[in-house]
Amino acid sequence: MQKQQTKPMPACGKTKKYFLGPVALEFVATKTGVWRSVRPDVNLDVCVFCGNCGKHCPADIVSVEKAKRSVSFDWDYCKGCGICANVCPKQCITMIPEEGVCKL
Amino acid sequence: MLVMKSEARGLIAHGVSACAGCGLELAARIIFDVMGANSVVVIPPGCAALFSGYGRETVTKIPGFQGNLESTAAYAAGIKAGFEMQGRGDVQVFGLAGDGATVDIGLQSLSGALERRDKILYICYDNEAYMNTGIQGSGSTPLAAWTTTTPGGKGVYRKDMVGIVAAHKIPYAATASVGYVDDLRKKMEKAKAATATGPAYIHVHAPCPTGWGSKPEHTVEVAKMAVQSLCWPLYEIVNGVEYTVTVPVSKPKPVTEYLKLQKRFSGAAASQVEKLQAMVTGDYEQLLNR
Amino acid sequence: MQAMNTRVLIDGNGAASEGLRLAKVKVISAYPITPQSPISEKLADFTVQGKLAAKYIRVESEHSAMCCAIGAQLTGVRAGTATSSVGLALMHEVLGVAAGCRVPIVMPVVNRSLVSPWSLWCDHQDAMAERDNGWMQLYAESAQEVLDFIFIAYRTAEDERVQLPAMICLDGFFLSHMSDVVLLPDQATVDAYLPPYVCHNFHLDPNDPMFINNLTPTLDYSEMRYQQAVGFQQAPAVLTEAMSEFKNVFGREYSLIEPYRCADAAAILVTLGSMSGTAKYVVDQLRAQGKKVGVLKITSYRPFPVEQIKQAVAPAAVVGVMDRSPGYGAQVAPVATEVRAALGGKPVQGFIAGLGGRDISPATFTTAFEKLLSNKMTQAVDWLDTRENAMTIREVM
Amino acid sequence: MKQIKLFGLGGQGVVTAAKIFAEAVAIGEGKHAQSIPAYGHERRGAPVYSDLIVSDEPIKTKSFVYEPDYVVIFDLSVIDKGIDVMVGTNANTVFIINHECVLPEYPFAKHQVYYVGAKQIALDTLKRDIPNSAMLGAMAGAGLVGLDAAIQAIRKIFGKAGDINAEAANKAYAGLRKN
Repeated sequence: MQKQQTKPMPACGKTKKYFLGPVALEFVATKTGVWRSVRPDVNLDVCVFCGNCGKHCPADIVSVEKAKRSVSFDWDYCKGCGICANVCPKQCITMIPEEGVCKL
Repeated sequence: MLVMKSEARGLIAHGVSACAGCGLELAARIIFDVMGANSVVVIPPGCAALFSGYGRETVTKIPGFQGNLESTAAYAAGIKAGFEMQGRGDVQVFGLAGDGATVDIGLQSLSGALERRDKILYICYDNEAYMNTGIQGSGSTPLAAWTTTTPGGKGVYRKDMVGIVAAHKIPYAATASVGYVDDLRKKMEKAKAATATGPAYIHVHAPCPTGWGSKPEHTVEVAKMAVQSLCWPLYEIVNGVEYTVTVPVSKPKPVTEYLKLQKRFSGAAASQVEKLQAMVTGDYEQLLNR
Repeated sequence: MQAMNTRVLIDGNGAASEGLRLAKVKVISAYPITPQSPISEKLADFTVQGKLAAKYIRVESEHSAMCCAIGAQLTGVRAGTATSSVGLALMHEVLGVAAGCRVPIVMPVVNRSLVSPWSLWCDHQDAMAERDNGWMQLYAESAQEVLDFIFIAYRTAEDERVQLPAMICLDGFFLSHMSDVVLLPDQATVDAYLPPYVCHNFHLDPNDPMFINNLTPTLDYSEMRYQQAVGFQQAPAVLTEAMSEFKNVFGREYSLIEPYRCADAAAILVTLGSMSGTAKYVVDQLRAQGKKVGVLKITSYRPFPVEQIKQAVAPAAVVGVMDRSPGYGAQVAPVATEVRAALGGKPVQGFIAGLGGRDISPATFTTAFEKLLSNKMTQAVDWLDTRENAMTIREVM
Repeated sequence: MKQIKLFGLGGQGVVTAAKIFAEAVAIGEGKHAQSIPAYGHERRGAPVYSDLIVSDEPIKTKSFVYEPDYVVIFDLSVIDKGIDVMVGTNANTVFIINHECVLPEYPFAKHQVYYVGAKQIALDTLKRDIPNSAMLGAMAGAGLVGLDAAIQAIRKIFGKAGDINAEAANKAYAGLRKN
């Protein structure tokens, strides 16, 4: 039978502290981008950089920079829900199939 | 100390395991943003427990406690008292609970905290059923809506939760919606300020594509339509008496415009829809006259 | 250093309130229930009179009382509450949260029966229903013990080796409302024995964020339950240390069990709580008649002191256990079950008495001792002082 | 060790009297005392009782009193209300009653009985029919506790009303008679 520890053991050289019971001590994002089957595609010719897409993104992964005329998405986390496309006043965002999905 | 294994520009990680198009996730980012880092959140089981995290991992940067379904307000009250007694009354304590955990099982402890004027902010995110356990009907499920426990459509009208809260005459109470995020943000700021004198309550309408049978991309649209069809009027109540409609609707859309965006109403009989229309119209008139 | 005592006449509820006051709880969340209500009232008086610097949260249920206490204590202060009977039962769910999150709350529990039938009076069913919920349980015999056990329990519960919540069980009315002489120590002595609360485990603090009590994977669950079991394994030694230190400071001696005239006893009866006093009184009477009997009072029911019990009852040929709860469907009632398990093959007679406020009178104890001495042991549990017409007390006309 | 049973009606201060008595013995005289109230659905006018044990030694028992050495009756109407005040008594049990005389039909008439019109004393001094402080005076007169200790405890517990209650106790002490 496996020998059970009855005490938290200090690690070699330095004293470590251990909590007992349920607690989360790491801040970690899940790579929800892998859920995506469609992705937003912005027509920058039409875009007025109002930021409405970013304001309504549930994952807060849209970056709109008017000065640089850029709209970017963090593909690690974009779930491809399509809210950005739907709230766009200029309707300049199109949801296009993910290539990976099309290949299947 | 929390080990930061991911980066995020707000207080919530960008990758949260909420469904695509989740109204709660959108609301939560605004809520946490307004509350700021000097806060503690209490979250009961439910969809918001996705923000508590799993095992050693969490997706929130502020300290939090996952309580029990029926006692979010009581945990928050105790936490607030603990800080107050240590001269740290500036720490904001807020609860983030679903409709089931609020209007059903959590009503008693919420009422107690409101009556005692505990200086906490309670936010109910309302997706109108027990979504996390698989779409069972709650006291907040609207008339005629399908859920797994109202398979023929819910036969009775929902609870007027904000009315119940207002009856406690707390400093600030409001309805809000992810369809009107600026309105939500303003109300959050007012609510946070109100906790200097007593409890504040915000009831956020948060569409659930999974449970409502709406398209994920329609979440904001559905939420807006709920407001425009008078199914979810946006207003605030100061001290239980001063009512203000924050998003007035002068030309309401028929409820059918709202219902047709969601599969959960597809089986609703014409008579039920009529009944719903009459109810929401009547309620809105009453609201305007307050 | 010796305590400066004030000799006062207070009841068990009064002693419990004084204990929480002297332990300087910072947040109180209490809900009244017979026979605990005087504790809720007294603590409210203390805060209003300025005798205790605490925030009093007038909660709307026992469930909320425990939730508030857990929340407050997680921020780093001692939180006080107390309950009884169905109130404890209502707390059941969140008692497990306090235990699992290792929040060392110390709570007086005024023992009262459970429903149904409704009864306002004493027995141990309420606490016994919580015996496996991860709380330590100390049973007091007198108002003095109620007070002293609160300090001892805090010392043990908050010890880094233990970190478990504790109930101080006091019998409803027999202790809670019985006025008795209590030596009330001064604050400085209590402070010396019981320093301010230091949280050794996780906590709520915006300066050190962490998320407490989130969903735990199967991979970690057993391990966290094992951690609690280790806390209980270490508790007897820590309790004993706390009691020994208590004797140095306060002069009163306690241990996990208290054998009374057991050394040469032919028959020993195991007891819990206030009944132990009456049992000792009867032992004195029977000893005067030349009958070799003794009483073994269990002070710490959780952790259950197996080895000490074994040693204490070794001299006796027969052992009985007086349970104040029924233990349905089991061979014998809860305390007897565990004493049997502890003693291996030794014959142990289970007795049940004192339910729903029925006094366990000297006559009842005499009957129990006579049965043990006559060696008429039955495998079945023996319901003492129960009317013979038990099955026909509500006749339908 | 002396075991005492107190009988009376709800509202007469029986439980309070037991506490004051215990205070007088335990704190005033430095002995040991325990008061054990029996709680239930008490209502004004319903029979109530309380048990007391006093001793020079620490008291072990935590039970009710079954074989009283003294029975104190705050109101004889408890007998009419079906209370058997003779339960557990023996020939040596002493009675202390709130009445001006001992009538031969009383079940305890053959026992040693101390008696005093505590009701009238209460009405005269307190202007209310609450005989508990007077009965405490009677218990002191019967030798269960010193009068000084009883008066001290009465003043402590009654606070503002200490003077008139002490007066009631003194009157009963002085007026106590024995059959």
